[in-house]
Amino acid sequence: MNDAQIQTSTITVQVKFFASMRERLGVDEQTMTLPAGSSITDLWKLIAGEAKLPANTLVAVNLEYEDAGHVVHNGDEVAFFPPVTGG
Amino acid sequence: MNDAQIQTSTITVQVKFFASMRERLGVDEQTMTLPAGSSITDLWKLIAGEAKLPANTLVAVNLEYEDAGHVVHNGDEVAFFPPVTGG
Amino acid sequence: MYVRVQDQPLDPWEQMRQYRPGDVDDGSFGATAVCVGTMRDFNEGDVISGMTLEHYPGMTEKFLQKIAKEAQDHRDVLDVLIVHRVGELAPGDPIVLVAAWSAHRAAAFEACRYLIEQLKARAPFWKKEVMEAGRARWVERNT
Amino acid sequence: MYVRVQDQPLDPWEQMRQYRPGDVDDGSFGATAVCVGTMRDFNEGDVISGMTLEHYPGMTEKFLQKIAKEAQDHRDVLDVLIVHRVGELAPGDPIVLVAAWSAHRAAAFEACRYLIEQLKARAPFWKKEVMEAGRARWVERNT
Repeated sequence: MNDAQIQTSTITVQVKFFASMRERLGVDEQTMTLPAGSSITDLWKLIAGEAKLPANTLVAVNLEYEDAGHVVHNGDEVAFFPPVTGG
Repeated sequence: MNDAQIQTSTITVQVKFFASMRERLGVDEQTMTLPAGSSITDLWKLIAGEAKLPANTLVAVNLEYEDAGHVVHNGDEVAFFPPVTGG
Repeated sequence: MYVRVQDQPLDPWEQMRQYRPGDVDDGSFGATAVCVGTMRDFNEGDVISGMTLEHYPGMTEKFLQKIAKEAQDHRDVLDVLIVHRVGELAPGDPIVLVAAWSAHRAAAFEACRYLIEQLKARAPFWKKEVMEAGRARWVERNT
Repeated sequence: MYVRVQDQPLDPWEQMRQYRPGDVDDGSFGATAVCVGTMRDFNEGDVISGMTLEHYPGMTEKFLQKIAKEAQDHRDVLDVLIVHRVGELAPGDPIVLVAAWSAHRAAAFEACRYLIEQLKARAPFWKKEVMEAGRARWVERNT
């Protein structure tokens, strides 16, 4: 039961960074383990040690835009990036 | 002086017809002589024997749109045509 | 600025590929907006097999030059182009190409829209449609 | 419907010349609206000599597919196309091509405008500009 409890109480997500955020953090992709039930804000705290996401930062989970309060799940791909400038 | 009076009291215009109007009248272009001071409405009366221009008829004088009350001058090119349907 | 009425087939994309916006260097425009009108094979519930496009030589070109100049004089518009077919057309044939170049897409879209709306409302062109069984009629309403 | 992100040079008019609107016969559309975005050689008062366009592989394509489907599901829109460059660009290089086919020009214009506005506001692309003397900066504002 102890093993099962550990398996369900932590999750692993794949985190990606793009453009100026990738350059600032010096990393493009990393695997992170965090408590089940964590939100995007919680994940960001673990990454950057900061309480708040930088202004205008966009977040996508599994290739769809999500808000900072969105809860991540095991196996999710989470991406942080600055405002988009295509077209 | 009589010759001069005749010259100034009548004018000659070149009249063109396009599209359905050309087909209906059976003529594409004709030279017409009419009293000086005549309007487009007067010219139309001379052409068709009708008092009024058919609804929606457009008129151009020297390649610019004009209203039926516009006075024509010697040497003008006057065109009558139906609503335009280009593009 | 380029305005042309032609009885030769119009290949809009080849025309765009070849056209160099006048007095405009390649890096100065951020947006190009284009509209192409194509002959359809149906109109007012009838199958259309062919079309004759008549125009008023002289006045048509003058009118197109006028609206091209109006569009180009608008703030931010760098260049405009209008090419219009006349003569015999078949379904699928391009009828008209209008294009506008600008530093910004809003101005390019607006100029392009202005040109096609003015052209359809006021440029002296007339369509005669040939329907199946050879009947022909002048198009009355231009939508 | 055709959506493509490519690191190869984009020739918008050649692309349009080659594209056959899907499931649409030549005589069924009356209007094609097109917008091309081109790299400019100036931005925010600086001369720009080059650009790198980064994207989010997977998400970018998915987002473009989504807006293409939204535009095409609109009444009267028959087909849409989006092609966007990534990688290294020089001034004058086309960045994006969007196109919409419809029976009527209003729907074609609106679909084209919808696609480019949605793309610019939300599609995950990022521009890094190279200025004279080799300085580089990420574009912050997209107008």
